[in-house]
Amino acid sequence: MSFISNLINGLSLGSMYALIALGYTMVYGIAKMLNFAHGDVIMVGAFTMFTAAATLKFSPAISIIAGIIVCTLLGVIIEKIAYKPLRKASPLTVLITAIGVSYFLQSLALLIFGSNQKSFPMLFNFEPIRVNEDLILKSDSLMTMGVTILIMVALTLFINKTKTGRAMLAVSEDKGAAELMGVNVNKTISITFAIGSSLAAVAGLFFGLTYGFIGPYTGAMPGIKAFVAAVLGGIGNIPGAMLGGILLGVIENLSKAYISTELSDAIVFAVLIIVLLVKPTGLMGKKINEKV
Amino acid sequence: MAMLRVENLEVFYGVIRAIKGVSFEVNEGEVIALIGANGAGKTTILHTITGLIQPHAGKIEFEGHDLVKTPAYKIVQMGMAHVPEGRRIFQQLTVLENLRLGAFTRKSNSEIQASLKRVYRSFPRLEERKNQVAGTLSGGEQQMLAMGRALMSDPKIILMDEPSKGISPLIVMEIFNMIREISSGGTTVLLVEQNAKKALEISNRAYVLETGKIALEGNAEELMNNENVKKAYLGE
Amino acid sequence: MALLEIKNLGISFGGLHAVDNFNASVEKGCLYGLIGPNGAGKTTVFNMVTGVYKPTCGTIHLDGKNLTGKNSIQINKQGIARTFQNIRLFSNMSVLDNVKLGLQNQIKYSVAQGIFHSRSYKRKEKEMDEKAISILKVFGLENEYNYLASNLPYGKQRKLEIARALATTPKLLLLDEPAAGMNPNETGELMDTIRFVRDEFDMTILLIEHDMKLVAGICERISVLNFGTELASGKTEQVLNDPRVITAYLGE
Amino acid sequence: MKKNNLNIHNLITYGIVVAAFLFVSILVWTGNASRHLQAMLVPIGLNIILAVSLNLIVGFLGELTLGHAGFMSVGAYAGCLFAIKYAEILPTAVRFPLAMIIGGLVACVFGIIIGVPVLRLKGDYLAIVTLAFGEIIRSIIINLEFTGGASGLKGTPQNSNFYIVFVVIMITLVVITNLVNSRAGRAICSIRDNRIAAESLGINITYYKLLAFVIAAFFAGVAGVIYGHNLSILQASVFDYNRSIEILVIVVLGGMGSIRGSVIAAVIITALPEMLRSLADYRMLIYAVVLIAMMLLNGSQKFDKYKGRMNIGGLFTLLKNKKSAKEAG
Amino acid sequence: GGNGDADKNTLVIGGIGPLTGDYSTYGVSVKQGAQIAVDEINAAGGVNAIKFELKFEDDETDATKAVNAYNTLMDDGMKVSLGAVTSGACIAVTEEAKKDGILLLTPSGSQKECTQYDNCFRICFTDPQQGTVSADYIADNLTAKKIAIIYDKSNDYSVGITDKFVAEAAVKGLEIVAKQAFTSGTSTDFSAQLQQVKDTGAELVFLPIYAKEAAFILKQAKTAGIAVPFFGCDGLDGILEKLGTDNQALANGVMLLTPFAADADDTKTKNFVKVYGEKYNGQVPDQFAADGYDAIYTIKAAIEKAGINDINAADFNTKIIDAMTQVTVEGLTGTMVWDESGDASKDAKAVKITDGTYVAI
Ligand SMILES: Nc1ncnc2c1ncn2[C@@H]1O[C@H](COP(=O)(O)OP(=O)(O)OP(=O)(O)O)[C@@H](O)[C@H]1O
Ligand SMILES: Nc1ncnc2c1ncn2[C@@H]1O[C@H](COP(=O)(O)OP(=O)(O)OP(=O)(O)O)[C@@H](O)[C@H]1O
Ligand SMILES: [Mg+2]
Ligand SMILES: [Mg+2]
Repeated sequence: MSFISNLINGLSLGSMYALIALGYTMVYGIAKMLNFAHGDVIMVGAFTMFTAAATLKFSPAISIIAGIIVCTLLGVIIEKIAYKPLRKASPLTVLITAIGVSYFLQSLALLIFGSNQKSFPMLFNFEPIRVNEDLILKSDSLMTMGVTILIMVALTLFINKTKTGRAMLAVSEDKGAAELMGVNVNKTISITFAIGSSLAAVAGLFFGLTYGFIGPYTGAMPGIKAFVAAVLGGIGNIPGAMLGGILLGVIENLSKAYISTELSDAIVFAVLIIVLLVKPTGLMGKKINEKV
Repeated sequence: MAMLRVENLEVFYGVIRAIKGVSFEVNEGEVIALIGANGAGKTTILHTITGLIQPHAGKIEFEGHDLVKTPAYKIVQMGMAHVPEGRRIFQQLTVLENLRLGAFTRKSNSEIQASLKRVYRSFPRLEERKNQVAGTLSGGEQQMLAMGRALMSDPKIILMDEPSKGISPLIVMEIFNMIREISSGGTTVLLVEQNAKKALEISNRAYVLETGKIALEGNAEELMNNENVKKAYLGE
Repeated sequence: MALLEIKNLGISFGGLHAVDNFNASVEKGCLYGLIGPNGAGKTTVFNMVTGVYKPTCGTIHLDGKNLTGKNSIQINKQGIARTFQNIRLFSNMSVLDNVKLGLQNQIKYSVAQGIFHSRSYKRKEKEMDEKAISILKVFGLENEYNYLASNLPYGKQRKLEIARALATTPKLLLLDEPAAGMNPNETGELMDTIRFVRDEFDMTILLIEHDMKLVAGICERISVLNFGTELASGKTEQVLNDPRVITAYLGE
Repeated sequence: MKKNNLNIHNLITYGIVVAAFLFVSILVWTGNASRHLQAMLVPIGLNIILAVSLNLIVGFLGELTLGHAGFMSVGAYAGCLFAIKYAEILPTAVRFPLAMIIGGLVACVFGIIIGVPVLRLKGDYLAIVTLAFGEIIRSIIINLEFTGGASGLKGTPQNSNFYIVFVVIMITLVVITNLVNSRAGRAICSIRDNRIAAESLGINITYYKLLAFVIAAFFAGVAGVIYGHNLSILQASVFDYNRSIEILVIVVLGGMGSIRGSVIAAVIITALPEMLRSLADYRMLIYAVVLIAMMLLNGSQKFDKYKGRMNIGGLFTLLKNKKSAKEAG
Repeated sequence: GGNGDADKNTLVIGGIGPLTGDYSTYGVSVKQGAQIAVDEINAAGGVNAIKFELKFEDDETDATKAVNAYNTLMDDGMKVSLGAVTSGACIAVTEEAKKDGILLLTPSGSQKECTQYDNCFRICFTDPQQGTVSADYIADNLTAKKIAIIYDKSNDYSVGITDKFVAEAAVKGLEIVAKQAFTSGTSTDFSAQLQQVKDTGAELVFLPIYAKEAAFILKQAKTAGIAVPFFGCDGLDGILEKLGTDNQALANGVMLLTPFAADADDTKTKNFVKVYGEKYNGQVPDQFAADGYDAIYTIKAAIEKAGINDINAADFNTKIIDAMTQVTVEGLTGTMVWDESGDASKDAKAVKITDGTYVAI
């Protein structure tokens, strides 16, 4: 019974990682940049909803919408100011800029909200479902899982079936050639960031609901974990992000339960390394043959 | 009035002045060849016309619209297609996906299907390989794909950068036939070629580019008989 | 016995038989052409000979040594150098350094000697410089030795790639479409250079080319590939006049 | 002629470091250096060593790693444990250099271990694996008894000072610049530029990749030992991925493949947050803004004209390009 | 240089701690608590005509940056150092303070080495003290015998207490049924640890951790249906504030052994909590804030004891350091006296949280 509980706990942690990894991998896959600030956009989303609901006393629905709008705008603005001028620069320059943006958002949140964590308002009230004495299903985790699957399907359909989606695929490979096809590259990348950031807002919501507390550095660790999850699944690959996130959560929880809580981080990272040594482009990543 | 007009174009790469005041015109329905040695600046001119590079000075007009400040994707929407140097096909997408992207600016599905049929007719190899990942096509196949993709947008004018490069003789003939066909179908062609002989054979007029400047211009026949051209570009 | 002996060579990519049962033997000192329609498998043959791809079947022998299944590095050390269909230079390095990289396994000193700039470092570097310049001279690139490779015009980049390959002192040189993108004049020059290299360095050269003027002008023997299989091979004029080759490849 | 240029280029780099060293020394001797400045000298020096060595991997080999702090930490622990053990037995003049060598060598061993996946992985996949290695190392150090665990390792003699750091910086500079300008360095750069072409020339990719990792790890390890000898406590928490990122920031800011750039950027990035102390609460915010601005100046085409002024490495390429443009006519 | 201030007989007290980063709440609390004390003392005319000035620098919990901060403060004329808020940074700073011979009085550096030199003192408990006292208290006063521990393996404070607790528990016959670790900064999900607590049938969970993570644990414990009591040390103080008004019920029944409780009845605490809330828009001070506050009053007491009235006097350092072992300070965190070791001896109060208030037990 306790194994099942541990597994379920792992799945709920994993679906949180997966939810974050989806936005991460989306931006990576299309804009070909590691958006290190993604985690911090999650934090901004959570704080926006917090401010709207707890301070300004808006209704939950409005607070959530506000969070999504703020994050979407933020994503687009960050892209315009910090990343767009660097289209032709080396990927590392963009990576460092993203880190700079991450520091910026954290410092700003620290200035505005202070260092103390805030209790996230319960925008919905979830009661855990008690199957029996030992087995408790957390309804917020079930929600997270459901929403994550929904988003994954929607994203996959969007990218493969819509015109904008096809434009994204073209942009992800060769911006110049995409432009020659009549694709508005800047707009496409903006849309990518808008979608990625609105997903971050959703992740912020579920993070807040599940764990209850948010602070200026809330996004940093989930950001890294999502990065790991995205890579594990094959970075840029949307179902891969889902798989990577879930696996990461399950492995993390099971190794805490059955091996060692002290070394669980090390175990998770070791699994990642082993997977990548066997499959160098992640579990679902396409192997790209370089034609000589 | 000329369909495409380039006036006093100046292009720099950093401090290097690659195009030094080039002017030329392309009239509707013409096939214009732009020939010149390696590094003369042919590719640079095409890139500047389709907006991938910003010129330092000069004017580019297409059907009366100024192209200099127009973003590349809008230029495509105006009806200009570009078969770029090095092909720039989408390596990780399939042949069919590449062709679909070629028709990105078009709305009507039936018209797109018709274009697709036409492209397949011209390049049967592409139909055979329609589900192959484009990056693994052979060099020649990739070139065909690049041309097919450009045709998918049903352009008014098509800019081609060395379409015969790396193509086997039989297909080279086919490609030049294709260009003729495209032209007779009413599409204007601006053709950049190393294969000057073939290019001059099918074009109305031509410009000879030398280190960023127009050295010679005239109608194709004249140029073909020009002693300098013969020596420098026809290898006679 | 021939310098390069290819027997029954074949490879498939997920069901596609890119090359099937290909045979060729290239005599020492020969200028050998490999032609065929696009996608026939010519570059793939090069890739198997140089160890980039592992053949699914068949054998490759150089000078009697079996090279089948060896990797690129080992094969280069056995004496095969190549150029690529799409130029692969070390674009952020100088022209001189590109050639010196070709000399990497010819003139050696240890890492420690390099770090401490020992005497032998200085001597060997000087030797490398001189050797590299002498090779660059063959291609008329000696004045550009200090340029970044990417700043060279296209034609010179092609030449530099050949120079770099030559620097590894191969027994066999493989050239993949060396004249692609060149105008007739430049092609003419290139033909002279290739002949010169063959004579001066006593080199065996196998080349892929679509420019029939070049093929007819310099190749002594050729093989024609079509759909991965051999269509014809033999003396150049014979093959080029073979009606099968004309319908499948040359046209007219 | 080319060799001369190269030598002059290197000599200028050495000259800048020596001049800066002399300048600071004079300030210190004449009592004009604030304590804050003096305290910052060792950390700045350490970042120079770390950045120059990381540049070998990132700038010259062209691989992205986020685990440089991991090398630093194993070096630090190995060297400091040695130093603590022999604190009473060996005199400082013997013990400290020996500790540095031991730290460097232990880091080398880890360089090989981490180098192995490098042979299979590329780009961001490699980045995450090196990050993972760094975190694993840290996690293990925290859980070990003899490393002092979470409370940290105490009792390392505080032997580091500005002069020793200067000597190590000079050694690092000479070794890395000489290496880069030698046969091995050329091979390393060729892998970055075109791996397939390098293979076709018979260049042993595996060997040179590992070589770059091992040499970079060695200096990171040495830097770790100096770090451990600079403070009375060594805590694993300082070697997290943020530290690796800080070094990467320096390398990128200084210009990938520019050693002089790394040196100057190390000074800027280490000193900047300290300089901003007077801004109190706004310090990290301003730091972030400055970092973003520097990267934009560095990488945006809009600022191409001014690039040389921001990116130290870039300044020299710019000048070189100008010169070769002139030569080309 | 801030030497101008020194001329005016203003004592520059330098504080160092994390003001940014994951641990910033601790640095900020100490800074704010100490500032209130400084303001109060100055408002009352100072001590022996000496005014206080608090300068506080960020160290991001990094020892190197703490040393840099220390030297910045020395450049600014610091005469007394509050060491650093976190132990690792504080230990690095003790070396510098030793060289300078100035008084170092850390509010919250709890590792043993934070007071390793004669000029170094502390306000808070040491880790070993707390571990032992906690085990004793549980064994002597509570019925629970099967104990689970959830601790922060990356935090020296938490590891230090845990080690001593485990040792003392063995002596006292308590059974440690689960010892579960996490890493602060990277952990928000404690479901695995709590599942373990549940599976082992523990009767009490010992939480030698800080309130920030404890808030997460309490929230998740409720979802997981864990109903056993939680017991913490001084780090747990501030838990009510961390939980926020929505979640205060979660803390019901939590016991902690702390020298400071913001809900205490004495006028001193009440006054402090009031002023703190007014000055820092409604925040409730935690134990770190109280430690900061007490540190400043301890310095005041030492100055008074030593009879110093000129901070520029040559023997300022020796006099104030000597005075430290002679003063008795009635602080927010208890009545403190110091011996040669530099550790404060004071009593811990055991309190239980009931309906959002601390009740002494
Ligand atoms: N991105 C670039 N940066 C710097 N210089 C460049 C760049 N692209 C081209 N050049 C230079 O500009 C000049 C013109 O190049 P361009 O590619 O337009 O020539 P081309 O006529 O198309 O030659 P080819 O026949 O080789 O394709 C050349 O001297 C080339 O070296
Ligand atoms: N890595 C690969 N994966 C899948 N198919 C491949 C791969 N490499 C080559 N092919 C296929 O093998 C066939 C032969 O390709 P190859 O590049 O050898 O042709 P080629 O004769 O050199 O043609 P060209 O003259 O156009 O360069 C082509 O159909 C190509 O699509
Ligand atoms: Mg061109
Ligand atoms: Mg080929």
